[in-house]
Amino acid sequence: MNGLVIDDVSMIFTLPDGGEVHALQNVSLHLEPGELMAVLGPSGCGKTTLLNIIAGFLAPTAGQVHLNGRQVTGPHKERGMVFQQGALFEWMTAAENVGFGPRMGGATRAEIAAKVGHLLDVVALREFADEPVYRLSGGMQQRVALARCLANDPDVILMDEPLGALDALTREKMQGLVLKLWKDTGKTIVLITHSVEEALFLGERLVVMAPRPGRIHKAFALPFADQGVEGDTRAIKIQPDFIATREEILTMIWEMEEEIMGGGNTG
Amino acid sequence: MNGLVIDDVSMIFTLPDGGEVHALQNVSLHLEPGELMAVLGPSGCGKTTLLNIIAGFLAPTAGQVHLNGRQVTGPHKERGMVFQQGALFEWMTAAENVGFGPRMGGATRAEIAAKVGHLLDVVALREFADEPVYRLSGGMQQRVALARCLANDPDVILMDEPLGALDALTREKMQGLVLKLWKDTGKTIVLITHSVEEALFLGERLVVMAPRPGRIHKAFALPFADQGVEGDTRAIKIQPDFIATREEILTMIWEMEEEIMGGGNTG
Amino acid sequence: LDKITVAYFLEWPTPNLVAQAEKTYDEALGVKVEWRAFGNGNEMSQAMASGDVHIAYSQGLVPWVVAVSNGLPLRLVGIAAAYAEADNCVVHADAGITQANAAELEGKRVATPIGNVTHYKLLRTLEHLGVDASKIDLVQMNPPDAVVALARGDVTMACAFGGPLQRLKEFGSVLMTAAEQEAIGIRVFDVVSVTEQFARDHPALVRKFMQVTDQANATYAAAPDRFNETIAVAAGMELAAALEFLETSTFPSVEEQLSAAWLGSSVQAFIREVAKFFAKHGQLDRALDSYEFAIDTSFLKATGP
Amino acid sequence: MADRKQPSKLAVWLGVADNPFTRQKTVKFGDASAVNSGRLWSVATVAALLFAWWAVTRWGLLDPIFWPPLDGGLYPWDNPARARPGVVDRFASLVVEGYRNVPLWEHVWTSVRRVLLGVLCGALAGIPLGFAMGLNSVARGLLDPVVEFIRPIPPLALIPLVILWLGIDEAAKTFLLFLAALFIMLIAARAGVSSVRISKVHAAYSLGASKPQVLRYVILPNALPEIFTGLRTSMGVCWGTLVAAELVAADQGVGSMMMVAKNFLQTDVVVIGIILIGVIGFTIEMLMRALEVWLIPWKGKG
Amino acid sequence: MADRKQPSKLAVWLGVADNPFTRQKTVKFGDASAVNSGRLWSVATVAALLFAWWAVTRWGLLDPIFWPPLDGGLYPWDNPARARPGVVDRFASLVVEGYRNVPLWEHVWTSVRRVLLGVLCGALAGIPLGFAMGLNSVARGLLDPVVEFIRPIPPLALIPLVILWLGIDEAAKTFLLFLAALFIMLIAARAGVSSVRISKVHAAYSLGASKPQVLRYVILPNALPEIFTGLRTSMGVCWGTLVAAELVAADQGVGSMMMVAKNFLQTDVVVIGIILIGVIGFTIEMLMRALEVWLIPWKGKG
Ligand SMILES: Nc1ncnc2c1ncn2[C@@H]1O[C@H](COP(=O)(O)OP(=O)(O)OP(=O)(O)O)[C@@H](O)[C@H]1O
Ligand SMILES: Nc1ncnc2c1ncn2[C@@H]1O[C@H](COP(=O)(O)OP(=O)(O)OP(=O)(O)O)[C@@H](O)[C@H]1O
Ligand SMILES: [Mg+2]
Ligand SMILES: [Mg+2]
Repeated sequence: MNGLVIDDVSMIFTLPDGGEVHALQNVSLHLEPGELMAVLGPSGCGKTTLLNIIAGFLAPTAGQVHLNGRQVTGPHKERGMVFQQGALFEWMTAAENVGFGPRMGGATRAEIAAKVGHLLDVVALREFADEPVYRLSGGMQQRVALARCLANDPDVILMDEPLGALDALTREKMQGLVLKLWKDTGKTIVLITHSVEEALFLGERLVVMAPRPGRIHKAFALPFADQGVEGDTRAIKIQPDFIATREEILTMIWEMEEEIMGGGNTG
Repeated sequence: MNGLVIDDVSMIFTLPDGGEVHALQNVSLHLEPGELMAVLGPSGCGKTTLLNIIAGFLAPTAGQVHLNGRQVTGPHKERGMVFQQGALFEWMTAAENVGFGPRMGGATRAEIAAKVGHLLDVVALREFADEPVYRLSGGMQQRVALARCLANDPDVILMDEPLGALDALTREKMQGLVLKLWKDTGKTIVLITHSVEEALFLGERLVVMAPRPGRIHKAFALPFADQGVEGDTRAIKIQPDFIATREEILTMIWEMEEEIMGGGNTG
Repeated sequence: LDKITVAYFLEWPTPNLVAQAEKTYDEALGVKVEWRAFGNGNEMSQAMASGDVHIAYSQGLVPWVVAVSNGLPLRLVGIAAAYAEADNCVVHADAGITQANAAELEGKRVATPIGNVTHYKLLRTLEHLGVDASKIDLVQMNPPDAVVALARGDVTMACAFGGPLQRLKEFGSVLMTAAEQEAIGIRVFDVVSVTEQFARDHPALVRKFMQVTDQANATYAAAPDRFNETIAVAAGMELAAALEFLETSTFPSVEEQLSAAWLGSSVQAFIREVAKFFAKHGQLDRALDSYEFAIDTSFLKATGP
Repeated sequence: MADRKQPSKLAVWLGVADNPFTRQKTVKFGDASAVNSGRLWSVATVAALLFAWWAVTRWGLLDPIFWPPLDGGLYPWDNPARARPGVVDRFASLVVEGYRNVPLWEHVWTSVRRVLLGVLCGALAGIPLGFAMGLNSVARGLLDPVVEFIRPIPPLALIPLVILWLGIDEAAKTFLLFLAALFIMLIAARAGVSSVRISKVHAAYSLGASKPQVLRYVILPNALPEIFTGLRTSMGVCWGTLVAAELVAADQGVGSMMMVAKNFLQTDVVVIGIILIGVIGFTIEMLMRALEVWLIPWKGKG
Repeated sequence: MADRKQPSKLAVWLGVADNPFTRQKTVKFGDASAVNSGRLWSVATVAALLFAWWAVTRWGLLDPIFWPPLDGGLYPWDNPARARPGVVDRFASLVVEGYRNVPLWEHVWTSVRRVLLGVLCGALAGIPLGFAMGLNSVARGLLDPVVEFIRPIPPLALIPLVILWLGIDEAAKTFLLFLAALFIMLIAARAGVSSVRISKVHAAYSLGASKPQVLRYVILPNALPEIFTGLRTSMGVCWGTLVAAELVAADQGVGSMMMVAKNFLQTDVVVIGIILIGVIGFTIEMLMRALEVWLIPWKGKG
């Protein structure tokens, strides 16, 4: 089967005191190549765990993940990652960060330079190529992280709250970039976010997860991502449809939280 | 003159290399007692500087601040602060944190206990009174910070991105709490935020600042805060008015950023 | 004053160790006498400068000279022991160096406690044998360490005193025997020194100390076999090693000490010689013209039998 | 992959089985937290060392001067003059009879007492000075040259002067240990003041606290973790300086015992001393760590 | 409040005027970054100490045995026996003539060389071992008991054994310094591995890096700041251990010079030695700090 297949994955963490945390329970998903799935859910519902399993950093207690028919057993460059922050190599320049994947793969200098130049153009950071990344602003750093991930031309891009540490405005701009890159490259993308708006705006599909045990609560198919590429980002966000879905999901999470976790524990 | 009067305040930081940063230029504002003013603006426009001057932590290079006719020359308990995070005393329990102000003021044990009990009820944390604060979640910590600030019954409450570190949902719940407290206590509040939505939702007045030099770009009078107390938080946020104003301000900031700072520098 | 502190050496078997062990000193002086072990005589000087140590029993002459030349208020009040045989330099057996080819020591490494009698003897011996001392790599080592260094062959020659010297002899032979050294006028003896202030404030205690010491020497001389065991244990040595030291050392009586052979005149002359010698070798900034002011035989004289 | 069987506690402790935390991780190289304890190998190392010690003396492979036999009875060398009591016997005799008429526990206690006293004095002087440097410009100016220039001087270098000034009694030893602890405590306290998040101080002032109250209720508790780390470090450093301090004039203490034993080539006593020093140092460190968890539970949680 | 006049650079340096950073702050007590340097007081302290030194000898208030006169010419005591060359003259003579036929710079260079060699050896052994402990469970198991038990043993305590094993040559001294540096470097390297943010390692693997590549391109550069801190610490500690190491057999080196001078009660040489050790220690520390800023600009910016 082509695409990313998550097949009845469960994950139980054993705590040092012998207790168990059911971080994921019987999660099954199927992403066709080129789909963008947003994952939403309250803190501790297993979003990061799910992503780590797909990336191959964690072995699930039960179930398997397959990508294009091959079982996932560890990290591989076919599955790229974009982390929230702090995953850039601060001892390298922006260009060196972007060129890291090809360099590890044994590409020649010229190949690397060409690829890096192109990708820095894509994320509009050409002029900052030789800056050490720690001198860049948060938004610029995340653009470097995106470019670094793309440099290896992965089949799937996994993003764990990639825009979570940015301020509201920068975040909005970056959403446009992510959308554009998705359309341009046709990658399969799994995007985890805390922001309902972001999930709605970016996701082609939206999965809402619930905690204890971590599981899929509800899944939506969304129309907004397709519009985003052409129109202005903000134009979409004020559509009545967008607002209605946003409200529906917010209410759902809100209620889910209150029901499952009780008011006091989550505020 | 009653209320908080910010009179032609300028702030110039001298850098170690002799350069100068005009963090604030001729900022004048007047808040009547009981007003809630939200301050919005891109990173580095002097929001925190302004708040620090009102709080009395910084002396402005020019201009003065008066509260109820008395000039501000240093911190005082008439002006309470709520910081983004990490300003709680982690070596104390929630109750001890809340009781800190009265205790410093020499209140008796019984007085402190009564006040703390009441305030913990207000922020719905009674049962966590004896927990050390580092065991509480981010949202609960901010509620403790609010209660601690209220314990001294200040005339003005200054908040510097008080909800900035919370996740989207917790944040939304906290917005309701802030609004409720404002209505119940009738305090003058200055609230700094990065989130346009939050500024619109909470602010009775909204000031948008622009950077380099830090200055007031535009001021609005808003209707939403008044509605928020009765209705559901989310009900307001989907009003067409709300959405329209939100868009207006977002566009304004977006353009301001692009015009002043250039695209590359801020993404 | 409820306690006085006396500095002494371990592995230095003197007859008065019996008195030390049997607390004769404490009884006679009427105060608690605390004995503290030191590594070399210079450390005794430093401790006396601070006022913590009142009496140094068996301080080497050279450390005493160094101290007095540098202005430390120490007073020589008696002679503790003469022990030419118990202080010497041993050449490693593999080096093949004897007096005849002693010049081969130049460029080699030699261990000695610097600023001690041993050091003085070494320099005098080398001078006598026509060796240029400045061409020798002289390293400061206290006797126990020197044993290890020679045993391992890290040094070609090691100089030491007391118990460690006997262990040194396991690994080589002496460069020059004690008799040969005495023949060229090298004397080796330890003194009893006290701080000036102690001598001034508590002359009676000093006198009694000298008295007990003299008695201990006399008692031992009368029947050495009775005490050898006690002394060896107190010194922390094997009986045989202690015996060797005791048999080859002399512990002059009060009368002998006051005679011309010792404090009558010859010690004073020898002291000046030592001081000049070290000054010439640049170890002392200057030798005093006279050391008489620091020698006080009044306590000995007051020690009636 | 679906293996839900739990490894036994022993296997996890020994590090032969993955612990609950690490077992699900596929990427272990580079993830220090996923590396097992490997304690089986520790046990093996210790056992092998002990066996080697026993073996070299059993078969006379090592001159006892260089390393003492574990058991003298196992030591039938042809040269009886070089036979030694063996570390085990010697240890027994040290416990029962003592060394140089002083019981072993008294040597140990003397040393520990000196270290505790030195650290205590260092803390009593260093913490207020460090606070003063962090809070006041005059104090900072006055103390800066002292701290910057005297600190790099190792206490051992001061021994000649310290003997001249303070003699050979406890005062000299305590002074050396005090010096070793002083600068560590001073710098720790100063760092403690600097580490206060300024928003905490601002919050306190805004809540009406006075300067002494800010010092007492904000700066002091906030600096406690750093101060405690300082205490832990100075315990370690003082324990290291102890041997130097006890060089001064050998009387009592583990260091003195070793120095005297060295002079008599009693390698067995030296080795016992080294092991004692290692064990006590290790114990102190463990006690301090436990104390820290107990006293300052909020450490690193601000 | 509206005073825009800039204080002079000198005034700011001296700490008598607020610097650009602190001048606008109203809350200074509790804000360590707002405390001025107070350097005027430092200058005053140093001047006062020098004056006191000059004065006590000028008016004969202190016995030169306890503290040497600054200038012998200023020292007309009634007892000419106690006249001394003075530290200044002595220093000149040490520079020109040397001590015990060895020029002063050679003593200094010998000591510095020993420290550098010790630290180098410690780093060469400690860094790979520390990495191994952070990356591999067998290495961790094998080395853990060694690290935990041998580390608390001060090098000085090992001197008797080291002399037995390695003699009194450079090998013994280097070994002592090596030991002092080894554990610091090992722990620093291990901490360096542990400090790698796991997301960096994950990112590297996801980008197709192999284990050696992760080690080379991620773990090593990420551990560099910690390793450098380790180097800085071990320089300091080795400098402190140097005097102990040069005790072994005093021939050359600042520590040896002091030990010999001590035997001749040449307090002036001892004091010069102490000052030299302080100055060199301070210089090394400053050089290392500068080097760190230059070599690892990204420190603390991950
Ligand atoms: N290594 C681990 N050992 C034990 N429990 C773990 C481990 N990793 C995660 N958990 C638990 O698994 C659950 C899911 O964690 P996860 O990090 O996947 O949540 P999340 O949805 O990413 O939360 P957040 O939104 O806060 O990032 C949580 O209860 C967490 O405490
Ligand atoms: N102590 C200081 N010294 C020098 N410059 C300063 C200082 N504090 C602030 N600035 C500068 O003043 C300007 C305003 O800073 P301020 O922190 O008030 O911005 P802000 O609006 O709070 O930004 P943010 O949204 O990122 O918190 C910035 O350019 C900043 O670099
Ligand atoms: Mg997560
Ligand atoms: Mg700010």
